[in-house]
Amino acid sequence: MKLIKSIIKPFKLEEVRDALNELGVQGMTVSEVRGFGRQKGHTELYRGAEYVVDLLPKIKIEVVVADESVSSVIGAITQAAATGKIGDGKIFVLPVEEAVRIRTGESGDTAL
Amino acid sequence: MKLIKSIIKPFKLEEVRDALNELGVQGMTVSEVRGFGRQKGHTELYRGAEYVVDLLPKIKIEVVVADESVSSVIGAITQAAATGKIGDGKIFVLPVEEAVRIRTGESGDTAL
Amino acid sequence: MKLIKSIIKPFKLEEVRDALNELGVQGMTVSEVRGFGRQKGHTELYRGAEYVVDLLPKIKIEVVVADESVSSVIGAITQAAATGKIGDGKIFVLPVEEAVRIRTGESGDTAL
Amino acid sequence: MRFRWGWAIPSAALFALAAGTAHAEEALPELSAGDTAWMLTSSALVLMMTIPGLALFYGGLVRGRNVLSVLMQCLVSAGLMSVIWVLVGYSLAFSGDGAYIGDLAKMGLAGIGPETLSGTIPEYVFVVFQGMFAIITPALMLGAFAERMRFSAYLVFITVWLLLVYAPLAHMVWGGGLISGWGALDFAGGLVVHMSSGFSALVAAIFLGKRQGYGSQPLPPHNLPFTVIGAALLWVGWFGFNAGSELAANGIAGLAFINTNTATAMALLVWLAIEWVHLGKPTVLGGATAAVAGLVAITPACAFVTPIGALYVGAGAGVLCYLAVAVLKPRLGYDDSLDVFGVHGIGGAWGAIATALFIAPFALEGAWGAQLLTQIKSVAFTAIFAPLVTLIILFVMRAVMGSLRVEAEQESEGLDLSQHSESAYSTGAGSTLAGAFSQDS
Amino acid sequence: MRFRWGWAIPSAALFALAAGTAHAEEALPELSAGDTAWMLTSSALVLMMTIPGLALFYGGLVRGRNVLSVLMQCLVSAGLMSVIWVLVGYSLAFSGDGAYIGDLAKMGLAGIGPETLSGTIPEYVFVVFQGMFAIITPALMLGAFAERMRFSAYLVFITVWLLLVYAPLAHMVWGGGLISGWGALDFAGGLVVHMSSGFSALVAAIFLGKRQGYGSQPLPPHNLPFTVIGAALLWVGWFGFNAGSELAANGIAGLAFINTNTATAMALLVWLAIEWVHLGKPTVLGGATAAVAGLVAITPACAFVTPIGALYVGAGAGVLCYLAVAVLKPRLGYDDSLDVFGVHGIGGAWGAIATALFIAPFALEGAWGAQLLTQIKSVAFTAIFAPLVTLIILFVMRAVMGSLRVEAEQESEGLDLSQHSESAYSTGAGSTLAGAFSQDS
Amino acid sequence: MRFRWGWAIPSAALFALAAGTAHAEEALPELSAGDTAWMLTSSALVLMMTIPGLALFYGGLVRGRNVLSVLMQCLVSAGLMSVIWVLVGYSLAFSGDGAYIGDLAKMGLAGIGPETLSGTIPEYVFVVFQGMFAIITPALMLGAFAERMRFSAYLVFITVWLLLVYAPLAHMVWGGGLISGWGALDFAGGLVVHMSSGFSALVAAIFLGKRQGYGSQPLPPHNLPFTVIGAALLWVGWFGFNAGSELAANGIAGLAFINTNTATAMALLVWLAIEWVHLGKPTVLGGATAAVAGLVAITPACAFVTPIGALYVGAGAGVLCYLAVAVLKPRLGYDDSLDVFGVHGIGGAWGAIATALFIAPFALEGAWGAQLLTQIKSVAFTAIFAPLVTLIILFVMRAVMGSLRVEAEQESEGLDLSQHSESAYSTGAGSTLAGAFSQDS
Ligand SMILES: Nc1ncnc2c1ncn2[C@@H]1O[C@H](COP(=O)(O)OP(=O)(O)O)[C@@H](O)[C@H]1O
Ligand SMILES: Nc1ncnc2c1ncn2[C@@H]1O[C@H](COP(=O)(O)OP(=O)(O)O)[C@@H](O)[C@H]1O
Ligand SMILES: Nc1ncnc2c1ncn2[C@@H]1O[C@H](COP(=O)(O)OP(=O)(O)O)[C@@H](O)[C@H]1O
Repeated sequence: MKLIKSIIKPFKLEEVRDALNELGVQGMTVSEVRGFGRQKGHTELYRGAEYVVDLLPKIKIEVVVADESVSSVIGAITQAAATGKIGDGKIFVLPVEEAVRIRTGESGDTAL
Repeated sequence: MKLIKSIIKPFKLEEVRDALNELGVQGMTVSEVRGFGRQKGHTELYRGAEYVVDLLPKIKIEVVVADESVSSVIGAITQAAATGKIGDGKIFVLPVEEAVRIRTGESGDTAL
Repeated sequence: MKLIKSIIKPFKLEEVRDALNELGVQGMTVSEVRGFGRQKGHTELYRGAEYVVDLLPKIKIEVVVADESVSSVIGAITQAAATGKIGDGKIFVLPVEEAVRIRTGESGDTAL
Repeated sequence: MRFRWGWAIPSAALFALAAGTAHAEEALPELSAGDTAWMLTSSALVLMMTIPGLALFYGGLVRGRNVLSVLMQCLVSAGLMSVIWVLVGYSLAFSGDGAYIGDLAKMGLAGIGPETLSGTIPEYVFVVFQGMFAIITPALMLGAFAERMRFSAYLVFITVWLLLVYAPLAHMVWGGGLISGWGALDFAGGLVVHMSSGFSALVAAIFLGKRQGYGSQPLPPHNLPFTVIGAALLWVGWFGFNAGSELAANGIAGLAFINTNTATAMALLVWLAIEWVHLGKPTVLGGATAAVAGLVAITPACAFVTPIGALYVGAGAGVLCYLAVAVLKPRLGYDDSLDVFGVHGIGGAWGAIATALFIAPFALEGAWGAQLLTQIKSVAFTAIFAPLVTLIILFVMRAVMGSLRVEAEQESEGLDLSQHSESAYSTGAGSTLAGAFSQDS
Repeated sequence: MRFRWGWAIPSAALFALAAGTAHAEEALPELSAGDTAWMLTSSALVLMMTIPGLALFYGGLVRGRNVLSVLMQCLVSAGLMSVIWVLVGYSLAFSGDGAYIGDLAKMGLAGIGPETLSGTIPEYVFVVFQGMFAIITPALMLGAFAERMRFSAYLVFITVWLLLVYAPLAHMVWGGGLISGWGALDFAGGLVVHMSSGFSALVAAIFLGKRQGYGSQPLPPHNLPFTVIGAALLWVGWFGFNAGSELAANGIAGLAFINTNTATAMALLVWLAIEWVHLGKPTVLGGATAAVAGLVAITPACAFVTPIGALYVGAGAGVLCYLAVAVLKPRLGYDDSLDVFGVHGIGGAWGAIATALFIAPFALEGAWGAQLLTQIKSVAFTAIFAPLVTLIILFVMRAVMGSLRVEAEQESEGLDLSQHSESAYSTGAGSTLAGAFSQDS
Repeated sequence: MRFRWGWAIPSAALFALAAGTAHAEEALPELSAGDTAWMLTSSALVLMMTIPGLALFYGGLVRGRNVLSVLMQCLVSAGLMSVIWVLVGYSLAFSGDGAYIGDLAKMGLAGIGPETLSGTIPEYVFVVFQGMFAIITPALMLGAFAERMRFSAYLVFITVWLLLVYAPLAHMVWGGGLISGWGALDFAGGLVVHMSSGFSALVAAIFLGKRQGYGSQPLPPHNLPFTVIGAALLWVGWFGFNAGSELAANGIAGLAFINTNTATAMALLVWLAIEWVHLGKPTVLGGATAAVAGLVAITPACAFVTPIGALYVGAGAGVLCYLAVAVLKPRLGYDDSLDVFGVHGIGGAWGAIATALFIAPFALEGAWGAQLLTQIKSVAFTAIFAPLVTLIILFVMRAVMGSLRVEAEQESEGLDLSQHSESAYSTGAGSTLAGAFSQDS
C-alpha cells in the first residue's frame, strides 16, 4: 500500500475528488494547509503599509491505495489538478506498511 | 520507528488520547481534517435548496512510536475509537527512518 | 527522497522558513496542528471553573528533499526552531518513493 | 414598567408641573410627543436586547455546532411572542381587574386605535413596549436548556409559558392584580421578568437533564467576542427596559437610567475583584456575566434608590451571582448551561429585596420594615409560582409530545444540523473545504 | 415618509389637539422637541440599518473571500450617497414641483439653516433622515450582483442610479410629483425603496451574469451568525424607518411601530411553517430572510392598517417571498446572489398592494376599489420605470467603462483581495500562519 | 457638549420661541420631555460607542490572541469610569468655578435628586450623558498600547488619568474654567476627548515601547469585519455624542447631526481616493479608519459650521489623518498600535482649528481671526497639558508598580491567556479540538 499525498490548488478539490471516485477510490482525507513555493504571493495593504503574503492556501489530499493503483491515481490527480500555472502543487508517494479499519479491525488492502 | 496515522471521529479524541497515555505514549500530534468515505454525509438547506455535505469532520492523530509498540498502539486506538458504525476511520502505519528532538538534538527512539 | 515532517512552536515558523530558504529548499507545506507532549498546558477559567488545556498549538512543516539534503535540513531546522525549553518539537524523517510536479508531470528530485 | 398603582400617582403629580407638556388643570392626560419619542426608542432598545443582544450573549457561549439553534430560539421568540401578544397576551396581562390574570376584552387589540392613549403615550406604544418584554422573558430561559431541547418542544414551551406564567405574573404585578395590591415594588421586572424566567429555567434545566459530557469534559464557549458584544448590547438596550418603564421622559426616567448604569458598573468591578482574589485572574466572561447580573438586580429597584444605593445593589449582585454561578451550581450539580438561574433568578430576587433595603426616602410610602416584608413576600411568591407552573407544563408536554430533548446522536452532531440542517460557519477565508458539497436539488 | 399630500393633512389635524405642543390657533407649525427627538433617533436607526445591519446581513451570506467587498460597498454607500444627497440629491427629490423630478433650488442645502423647519422638526433633520433612505436603497441592490462587480463600476452605478432612479421616484411619490398626484399610498417606501431597488437589482444581476460555479456548485454562506445579527439590526432599525416616516412622535408613529413588529413576526412564523412542511426543517436563514421580507412588505402599509391587518400583510409576505426565492428563482435560473428581487422586489410590490387590500377605515379616503387600482397602477409604474432606467444606465456604463464585472481570475481569488488587497480573517486564535508574511514597505 | 458659556446663551434665546415647550416669560427653565427623550437616547448611543463599538473597532485590529484583552479594557472602562464619575469625577468636572478644576461639592451626586434640572433636562441625565464621555475617552487610548500593557497597570492608569487629565480639561473647556474663558469653541469634545486621548496615547505608546516583532514582521488585523462593525456603530453612536451635546432636541442638534454625517462621509471618500492613487487600491480598513477620522474632526465643529463647511472639515481630516497614519508614523517609528494619535490626536486638533476656519456666520460672535487664534491657543494648550501630565503619571506608576508592560513570554503567548486565562475562539464549527481539555476543578 502507498500513501499518496497531494498538495493542490483549493478550487481543484472537486475535480480531483471526482477523478478519484471514477477510479474507484472510495475514501480520502483532506485538510487545509498553506504552501511556500515558486508561486508568488499576493500583496495586502494595511493603513498604507504593504505586505507580501507568501504562504498561500492549498489543499492536502491524503489517500492510501493498493500498490497496483498508484500509477493510475497519480495520473488521475495530475490530470484533474493541473492548470499549467505555477503553484499547481505536488504529489508525493510514501510506503504504507499496514492499514486497519477501525470499525471492523480488518487490515491490509481490504481495510481501504 | 513507525508513524501511526489514524483518522477518527472527532468525539473519540479524548478516549484515544487516554488509551495511548495508558500505554505510555507521551506525545502525539493532532489536526482537524475532513474525510470522504463510505459514511454518508448530511443535508444542508439554504433558502429552499438542498445540498449534501459529504466532506465530514474528522480528527487525524499522528503518533510516532518504537517498532515494538506498534501493535499495542494499533490495538488501543482500534478499541478506543470504534463505535461499530460506518465512518469510524482508519489507521495507517508508515515507516519512519529517523526522529529528532529539537530541544536537545537527541535522535532515535529516545527522541520520542 | 525523504519527507521531513517537523512539529515546531508557532512563533518559530519564520526562522525555520528562512533557514530552509538559505539551504536552497524552494518549497514546503505548512499546517496548524495541536500537540500533546511533555510540555505542560495552560489553565483557562470559565465562570469559576478551571480547565487545563493540554492540546497546544503547534505548526507542522512538511518538506520533501533529496536524500543528500536530509542531514543539512535536519540541522537547519533543529537550530532555527530550538529555544531549549520543553515543547520545541520533533523532526521525523520518512521515506518517499516518488514525487510528481502536477504542473509539468516531472517526477523524481527535479519535481521538488 | 412604571408602577401604576400606589406609588406612581404621587410621582406623576410631583412631576406634572415640571413636565412642561402636562397641564395640571386638565383631568385627562394628553399625548406628550417627548414621552412618546422616548417610549418608541425604548421599545426599539428592548427588542435589541433580545435580537441581537441576548442571541449573541448566549450564542457565543455555546459550542459552534449549536450557535444557530440559540440564535434561532431568540429570533423565533420575537416572532411567536409578538403575534401571541397582539392576539391575547396583552389583554391577559393588562386588561381587566382579576387578582391573578386579566381578561380577553382587548383580544386582537380590540378597541385600541391610533388615538387611544395610555397615560401620555399612545396605547399602541404601550402595547408594543410591553410586547418586547414578552419576547425577551421566555428567551432568557433558553440558556438553561441550551444545546439539548428539541425546537418543536421549545416553541410549545414558550407559548404555554407566556400564557400561564408570564401573563399572570405581569398582571399580578403591573396589571393591578394580587402582588401590586400588596404594595410590592417592581419597577421594570425583577419579579415578572428575571425571577420568573430564572426560577422556571432552573426547573427546566433539571427536568431536561444534563448535557452529554457535562461534568466529565468542559463545554467551552466557542466565541467569547460574541458574548461580550451581546453583553454590551444588553447593557445599552437595558436603558430602554429600565428607564423606559417610567413610560415618560422625566426625572424618574433619568434616575432609572443612571442607576442602571451605576449598578451594572459596580457589579462588574466587584465580580472582577472576587475572581482576581479567588482564581488569580479577572476574566472577560466574568465581566460580561457580572454586567448582566448588575443589570438584572437593579431592574426592580432602579426608580426607588439613589445612585449611591445603586452601588450597593450592584455590589450585592456581584457577590451573590458569583457565588451562585461559581460555587452553588457545581455543588448542586445541575446543568443550567448558561447560568440563567444564577444570574437572573438570584439577581432578580436580590434586586427585589434590595429595592426595599436601599430604598430612597422619596420613594418610600409606608414603613421601611413593612416594605421589606412585602418585597420578601413577593419574592417568595414568585419563587414558588413560576417554577411550579413550569414544572406542570413540562410534565404535561412530555406526556403529550414525548421527550422534549433531542436524541443522543442529534445532540452530539449538534442542534444546528439536527434541528435546522445548517452550519454556522464555513471555514475561514481562502478555504474551500466548506464549499466542497455536491448539489442535490 | 409621512405622506404629505392628501392623507397627511387630516391626520395632522386629528392629532393637533393631542400633540400637546401644537397650538391649534397658530397657522405655522412650531418646532416640537418631542418630534425632533424621535426623528433624530430615527435617523440614527436608519443609518444603523445599512451599517452595520445590511452589511452583516449580506456579508454573512457571501463566501469568506468576498465579505469585505460587501462591507465596503455598504460603507461607501454611506459615504458617497451622503455627500451627493447634501449636494444635489435632496433638492432633486424634495424641492420644486415638477411631475417627475424636483429642481436644484436647494443645491448644497441652500436656504436651509438651523432655524428652518419642515413641519414640526428642523429641516436639517428631515434632510438627514431622508438621506439615510438614500444610503440604504442603492446598497440594497448590491446583494443581487455580490461577489462579482468591480468596485469602480459599483461606485458609478449607485451614483447615477441615485440621480436617475431614486431621486425621481422619491419626488414622484413623496415630493409632490406624479404618483402622489394619483393618490397612491406609500408610507415609508414600498415603491420608492424596495420595489425600486428590488426590480433594478434583478436587471443588474441578469446583466452581469451568473457567478462562477452558480448552479453547478453550492455557494454557501460563510458566517450565518453575521446574517442573523444583520437581520436583527435591520428589524430594530426599521422602527426608525417606518415609525420615523410619520415625522412625529404620535399615535400614527405608534401604529406604524407596532405594525412593523407584528407583520415581521408573522412573516417569520409563516415562512418557518412552510419550510417545515416543504423541506422538513425550519432554518435560521429562512427565519432571518422572512423577517426582512415582513419588514419590506409592511413598509408602505404600516400607517394604514391595523395590527390585525399587519398579520395578513406579514403572512402574505412570508408566502410570496418564499415562493419567489425558493421556487421562482431556481426555475428562471437568474443568479440574484442574495435574493434582493425575491425579498425586496416581491415584498415591496405585495406590500404596496396589500396597503389597499387591508386598509383600515380611518386611513381610507375615497373608495376601496379605487385605492386598490391606484396602488396597482403605482406598482406597475415602478416595476417598469426602475428596471428600465437601470438597464439603460448599465448599457451606457458598459459602453463607457468596459465590463462591469471583475476578471475571472479575480473572481475566483475573491473580491477582497482583488479589489481591496485585504483578507477578512487571519486564522483563529493561537494560530500564527496568518502572521507569516514578509513586510515589504 | 453644548458650550454653556458665551455662545450658548444667545442660541438658547434664539430657539426659545421655536421650542414650544419653553416659556419665554419664565425665568427658570422647565423640564422638556422632548429634550429629555433625546438626551436619554444620546446617553445610550454614547455608551454603545464604547461597548460594543470601540471594542469591536479595536478588537478586530489586534491579533486573535489579544482580542479579549481589548474587549476587556473597553468593558472595564465602562465599569470603572462609571463608578468614579458618580463618586467624584462629575463633581470635579462640573461643580465649582476654579480655573483648572472643579470642586467636591457634588461628590456622590450630593444634592441631586430626580427633580433637579440642568437646563431643560434632569441633572441625572446630564450626569450620565457626561459619564458616557468619561468612559470612552480613556478607552480610546488603549489602541496605542494594545497587545502589551498589563491589565492592572491599565486600571491604575485610566483611573489616575481621568482625575488628572480628563476632569480638569472637561472643567476648563465645558465647566466654566480657563479655556472656556478664552472663548474657545469645542462643541462635543475635539479638545477634551480626542486631542486629550490622542496626545496622551502617543506618549503612552512611546513610554511602553514597541510590540515584539513591530517593524520586522506584520501584525495584521485578525478580524476586519469586527473592525467595520465597530466603525459603523461608532458612526451611529456619534450622533448621540455630537447632536446630544446640544442637550436639547432642536435645530442646532439637527445641524450637529447632519454635519456629523456629512463630514464623516467626505473623509471616507477622500481617504479612499488617496489610497487608490497612492497604493493602487481603496481598502476597507482605510474606509473604516477614515470614517472615524471624519467623526473626530467634526466633533468640535459640528454646531458651528454649515453642511458645506462640514465637507471641508471632513476632507481635511481625510488628508491629514491619512498622512499621519501612513506617512508620519512609519517615518517616526513609534508603535501606536491602532493609530490613536494619527486619528484622534491629529483629527481632534484639525477639527478644533477647522471650527474657526469654516465657522458659519450665525455661530461667530467676535472677529474671525480672533476666534482662529483662540482655537489655536486651546489646541496648543491641550497638546502640551495632556501628554505632559500623562508622562508624569506613567513615570510615577512605573516607580511604584514596576514595569507597566507584560513579560516577553506573556506577550508572545497573548494577553488573553496571560492576563485573563481565556481564549477568544474555539476553532470552527464541527471541530472538537477546542473541546479537548481535561477538567481540573
Ligand atoms: N519540497 C516540497 N515539499 C513539500 N511541499 C512542497 C515542496 N515544494 C512545493 N511544495 C508544495 O507545493 C506547492 C506548489 O509549489 P510551487 O513551487 O509553488 O509550484 P509548482 O508545484 O507549480 O512548482 C507549494 O505551495 C507547497 O505547498
Ligand atoms: N483510502 C483512504 N485513504 C485515506 N483516508 C481514508 C481512506 N478511506 C477512508 N479514509 C478516511 O477514513 C474515514 C472513514 O472512512 P469510511 O469509509 O467513511 O468509513 P469506515 O472507515 O468505517 O469504512 C474517511 O472519512 C476518510 O477520512
Ligand atoms: N511520539 C510523538 N509522535 C508525534 N508527535 C509527537 C510525539 N511526541 C511529541 N510530539 C509532538 O511534539 C510536540 C513537542 O513535544 P514535547 O514532548 O512537548 O516536547 P519536547 O519535544 O521538547 O520533548 C508535541 O506537542 C507534539 O506535537
